[in-house]
Amino acid sequence: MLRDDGLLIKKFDKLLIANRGEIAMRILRAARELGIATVAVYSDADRNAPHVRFADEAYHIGPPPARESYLVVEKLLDVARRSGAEAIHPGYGFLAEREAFAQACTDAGIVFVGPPARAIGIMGDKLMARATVTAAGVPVVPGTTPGQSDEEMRAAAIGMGFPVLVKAAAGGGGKGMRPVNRAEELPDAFASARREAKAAFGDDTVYIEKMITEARHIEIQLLADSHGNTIYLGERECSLQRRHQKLIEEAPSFVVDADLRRRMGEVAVAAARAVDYVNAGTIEFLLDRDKNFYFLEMNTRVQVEHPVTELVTGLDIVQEQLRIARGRRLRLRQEDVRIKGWAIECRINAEDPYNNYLPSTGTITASHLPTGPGVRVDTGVHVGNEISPYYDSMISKLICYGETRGEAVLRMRRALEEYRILGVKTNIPFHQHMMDSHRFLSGQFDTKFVEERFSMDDRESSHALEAALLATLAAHEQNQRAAQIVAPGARDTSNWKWLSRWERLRR
Amino acid sequence: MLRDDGLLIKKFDKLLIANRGEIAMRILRAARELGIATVAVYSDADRNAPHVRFADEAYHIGPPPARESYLVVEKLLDVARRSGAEAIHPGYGFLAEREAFAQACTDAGIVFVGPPARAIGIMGDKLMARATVTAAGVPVVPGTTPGQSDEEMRAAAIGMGFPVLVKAAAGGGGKGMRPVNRAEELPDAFASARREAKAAFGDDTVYIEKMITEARHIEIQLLADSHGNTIYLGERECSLQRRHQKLIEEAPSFVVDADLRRRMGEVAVAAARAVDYVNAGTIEFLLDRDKNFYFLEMNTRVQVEHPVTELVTGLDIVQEQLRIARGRRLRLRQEDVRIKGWAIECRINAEDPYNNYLPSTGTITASHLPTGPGVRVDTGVHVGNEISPYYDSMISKLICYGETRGEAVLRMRRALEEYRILGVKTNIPFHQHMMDSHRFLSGQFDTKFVEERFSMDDRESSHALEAALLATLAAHEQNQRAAQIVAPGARDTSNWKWLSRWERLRR
Amino acid sequence: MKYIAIVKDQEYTIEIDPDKGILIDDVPHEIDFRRLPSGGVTSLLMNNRSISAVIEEMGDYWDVLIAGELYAVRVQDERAYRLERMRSSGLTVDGEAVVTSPMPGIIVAVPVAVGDVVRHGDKVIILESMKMENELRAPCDGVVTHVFVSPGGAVEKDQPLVGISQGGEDAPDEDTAASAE
Amino acid sequence: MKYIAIVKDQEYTIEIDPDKGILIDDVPHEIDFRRLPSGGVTSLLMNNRSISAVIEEMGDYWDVLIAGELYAVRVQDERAYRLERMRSSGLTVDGEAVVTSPMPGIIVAVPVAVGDVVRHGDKVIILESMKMENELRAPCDGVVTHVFVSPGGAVEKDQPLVGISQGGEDAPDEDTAASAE
Repeated sequence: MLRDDGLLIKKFDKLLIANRGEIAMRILRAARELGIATVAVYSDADRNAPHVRFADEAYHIGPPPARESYLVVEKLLDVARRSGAEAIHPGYGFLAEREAFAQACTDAGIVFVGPPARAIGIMGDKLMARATVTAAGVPVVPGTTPGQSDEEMRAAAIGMGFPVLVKAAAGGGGKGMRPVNRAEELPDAFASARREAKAAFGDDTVYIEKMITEARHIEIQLLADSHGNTIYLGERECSLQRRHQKLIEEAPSFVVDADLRRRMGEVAVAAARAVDYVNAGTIEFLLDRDKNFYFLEMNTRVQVEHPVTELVTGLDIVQEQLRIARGRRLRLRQEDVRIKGWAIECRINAEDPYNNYLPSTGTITASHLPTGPGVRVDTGVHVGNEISPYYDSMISKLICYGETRGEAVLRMRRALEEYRILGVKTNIPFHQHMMDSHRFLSGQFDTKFVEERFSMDDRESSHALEAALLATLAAHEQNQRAAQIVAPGARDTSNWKWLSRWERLRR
Repeated sequence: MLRDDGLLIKKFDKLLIANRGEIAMRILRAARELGIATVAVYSDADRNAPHVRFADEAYHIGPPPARESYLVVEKLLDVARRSGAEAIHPGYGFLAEREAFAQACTDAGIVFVGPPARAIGIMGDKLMARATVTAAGVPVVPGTTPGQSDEEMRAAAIGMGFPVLVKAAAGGGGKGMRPVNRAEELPDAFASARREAKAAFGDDTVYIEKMITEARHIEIQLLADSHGNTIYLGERECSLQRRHQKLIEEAPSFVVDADLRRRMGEVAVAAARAVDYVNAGTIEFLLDRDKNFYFLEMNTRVQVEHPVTELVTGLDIVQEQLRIARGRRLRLRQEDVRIKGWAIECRINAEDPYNNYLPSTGTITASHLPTGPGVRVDTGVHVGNEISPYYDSMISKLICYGETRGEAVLRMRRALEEYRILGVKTNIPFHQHMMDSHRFLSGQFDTKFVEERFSMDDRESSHALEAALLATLAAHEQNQRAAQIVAPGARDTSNWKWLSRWERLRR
Repeated sequence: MKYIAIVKDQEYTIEIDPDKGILIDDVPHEIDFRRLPSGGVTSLLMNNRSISAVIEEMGDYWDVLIAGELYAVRVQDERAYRLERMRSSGLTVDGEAVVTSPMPGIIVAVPVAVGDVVRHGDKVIILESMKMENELRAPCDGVVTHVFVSPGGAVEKDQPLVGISQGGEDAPDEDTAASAE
Repeated sequence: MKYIAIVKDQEYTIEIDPDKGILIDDVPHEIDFRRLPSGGVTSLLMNNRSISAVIEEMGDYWDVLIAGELYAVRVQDERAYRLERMRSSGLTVDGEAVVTSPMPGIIVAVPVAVGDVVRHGDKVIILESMKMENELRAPCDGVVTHVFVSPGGAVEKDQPLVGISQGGEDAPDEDTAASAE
């Protein structure tokens, strides 16, 4: 069925996944569980990646840089044609929020697993999105309207009072966003935001928004089918960010009660309806100290942090996306949605929390995932895979469920301890330190907490002695082995014998 | 607090886990999540096992045979004393249902994480258990009473009509149990059941029970605190067994509706109350075609299959065990228990489903666990660990959750495909074949289904061609490498170059 | 290079040639094969179909694990294959099948004796291991020629337990065997 | 054999002796150390305390991962350790700290020039990699002596970017440095 707004809805049995990493794995699993055949694509950097091995078919689409592979619309449509894929799931990032790509799919007769191109277009332009949802009665953060000059924006900023944010109209994920505390800082902020926006989105339009201080980032997950039904699946608390990159998300939020959840949910549904939204989407809000909430933006795709909502609702959001794209009606009505328990997600990134969170590249030489009750790991990286500079630094998502928030935190601590990755530095110690932090445990944090009031410096290294001993034993073992090559007769000093001697001594 | 029935209840901060394998890991994780320090024990065969590495402390308790290590009460109490552990969790198997062990713990001032010794004693003797629960109004399968001669049992069997079961009074897990179809088979059945019972439990008392045909094995999970509160957490469907070993369990059951669940639950609570039960326990029932149910036995410990109940109730049963042993009240009342979604567990055993399910021993050389949404793996075996003849053949438990039974099955199929174990043969193909079976999908099975109406012979080997090709490529690679040792000059024929030549050809 | 790969009674002829590429039963295929650095994991793209497998050498055959199923594959180059066929053609008549212990354990019972006629699938040994009694069955029709163990004895993995003379297609019938007792 | 192990500025003397056993800072410990066959996983029992770690050799140091924390440990035998201490005692005054690229990427900006006085923690390079701008900071107080790169340039991992002369305890003050421009 081709709708008036250009969205093609029809049953399909073969799906192309236009992405890589953990989200490609996530979609592959959902498709497999629905009995849908899968087609993966890969750049030269990803030939050995799990998503290639896990798919039913895999096609090479070019060199490592995304703009020569994962971002090339023609290549993806060509693979769809060659493989017979009838639908494309874009995941997040890459082409997920490109209006032109969604339209190109429709034009090629391929189901785009996502909203109508028009909805992407409106919500992708922050200024147009503000205007549209405002008209639907959704509260927005005070800010400037499109097409204003630097001087006009400066005047507006002074009018609304500092601090303000310079934001890219096409932005997302914190890119092209700059906080500004004084009027004098505006020119620099305009320049750097435009540079980043141009590089990231090919569009350097910026605007100004009032900065809400001590704000929490709360978002509402939506599902909308093609039959006019839109429901909300409760909120996610995503305030723990660094440089506008979310690090830890949870559901529900410590500060959202049933009444606020309902009000935010209904406003979110109204915002989605304003663009005739279909499929999964998320409305991001800022929540201030007084529990006022403001529309920030809509993400017209699946979110990285969707699993926390899955764990507390029992739903599978990616399967829902595929069902919706196939034209199915939602099975749930709003009153059937129940939030049960608590879920927390830690994004495991290849970066060094002890050294300014610098990204860490390299080959994963060991990876042992935590398992057992209440633990879920979504990963797209296995042993032998490389964390390269071409793509983002996320290795996996560790998600824990508990009956209560406290139990989810304790389980996360346990799982972080169990998780072992070698080959790159990871931010696991950051997450461990956060799980130990009183502010986090008591739910007292806002979007500035990580950057302004959280430090790794006070983290104690409790196992330095053991580390010293282990390295020494390993070095000694190596020495012994080397010595034996020189003197092959001295067999009885071999490592294992030497160890069993200690065993004999201590028994 | 020392209760009248000999059960010691008090808060403890250090726990000894008197077990190994996946259940030791399960208990270690629960204890860690509650902030309780952990002490592991290990035989010579288990020095490298995960439970040793995962515990805070680990103590050696002897050679591999369980009767010289995991079953030696004095050694365990000695480790508790040396380590300062204030409580012992027995897991399942080994000492879990030994009345004398529970009593010895209490006598040593150590909390036994389980029921009072007296309850173990009564329920552990099948004949006494039958008498006790019958007095409490619980329906039981017709059978003989204690102390009857072979001749009396023979007469009783003829009276109740064949088929009957010869069962060991001290039995469990199908050991010492023999189905008998004709009176002439009785002497052999008595002899072999006694031999097995003697070897397994040191007690060769047997009795006879009417065999309920076309029966399902349905069990009710109970939690009872030390304050007199007992609740049921719904049922588990455990009919898929082979030689009385459960292979696949699910919650809820296809054939149990809300009314039957409530009736079975209430009867189960009555059975537990009849022995003043405390802690987690399970009442096993046979359910016949007409939905009549009969008490089979009570397992006075945590069950292998407890995770399926955890997934549909959101509770952590092992944490509840520890909380109860520490004297806490149950947080839930019966009306708070809600069953949501569906969970299935497949026991992954080291055995060959294509060769009469013969156990397979060896060292695990590769293990890649399935992950992602709705998948849980409880395992106590890692790469490098040995599946030895000393202990049972279970490698892990794979548990999948879905909104519906169908979704849980599809997810299980996906997870079984993802799961890769090498070094021993596993029954994964058995589970895959079951997940594909129409009888299983439509819920039409009883306790005889696996043995009598399920065959691996009709399973298609869909990837024979690919297997042939892969083995040939690997063999060729090896040949090429060997050839290079002879002729070190021929560098350009190296494996990877040779492969990239194909890549060039095909691009 | 030409190989014969045998898996579950199915034979494939696989040719790996620097010029012609890879041919399976004379049909060319686009193949991209990668070994990953962990535990024998490989990735095969075959005309863009993706197969993920774990491969392990097991002496004279290869274990290949694909989507949960384990395939035991024998690979021989063409010459070795022809040689073996020639050799084995003379062996079937008086070959002896030996039932070996699949794991360490204790012999519980030996329900057969030398001279017994057995049918494919008959119990020949009951072995206790991993806390379970396991029945080992005759791999073919034939006559028991050797019983190497007795009840109560401990056995190692791969230890011979019972020998059975294979009747081939001309299995001795019950009467003949009975008269031999 | 006596070793010196250094981790996070802490030194441990560890003696491994066939007769005396293992002594850490002269205190004997009961040690049972095992390597498992997968990916550097080890198990240490130290007076029955259980430590699970992954160990990997990184050239001149060892990475040891325990309970989520990564420890970089330098291990030297006693003789090598004494030798290095003697050698390094003459090096501190005119040593140059070189800021290298921690990963491949593109230089976005170089906010310092040769001759600039920098303080520990000042931004010296902005590098784009993994779709993020990353700030590289001065590892010490000092004066910029070299700038090896310019904005827009691509750099490899470990490529030198900026050299800083370390002032040691006598860092040049702002005035001196300013007059040098």
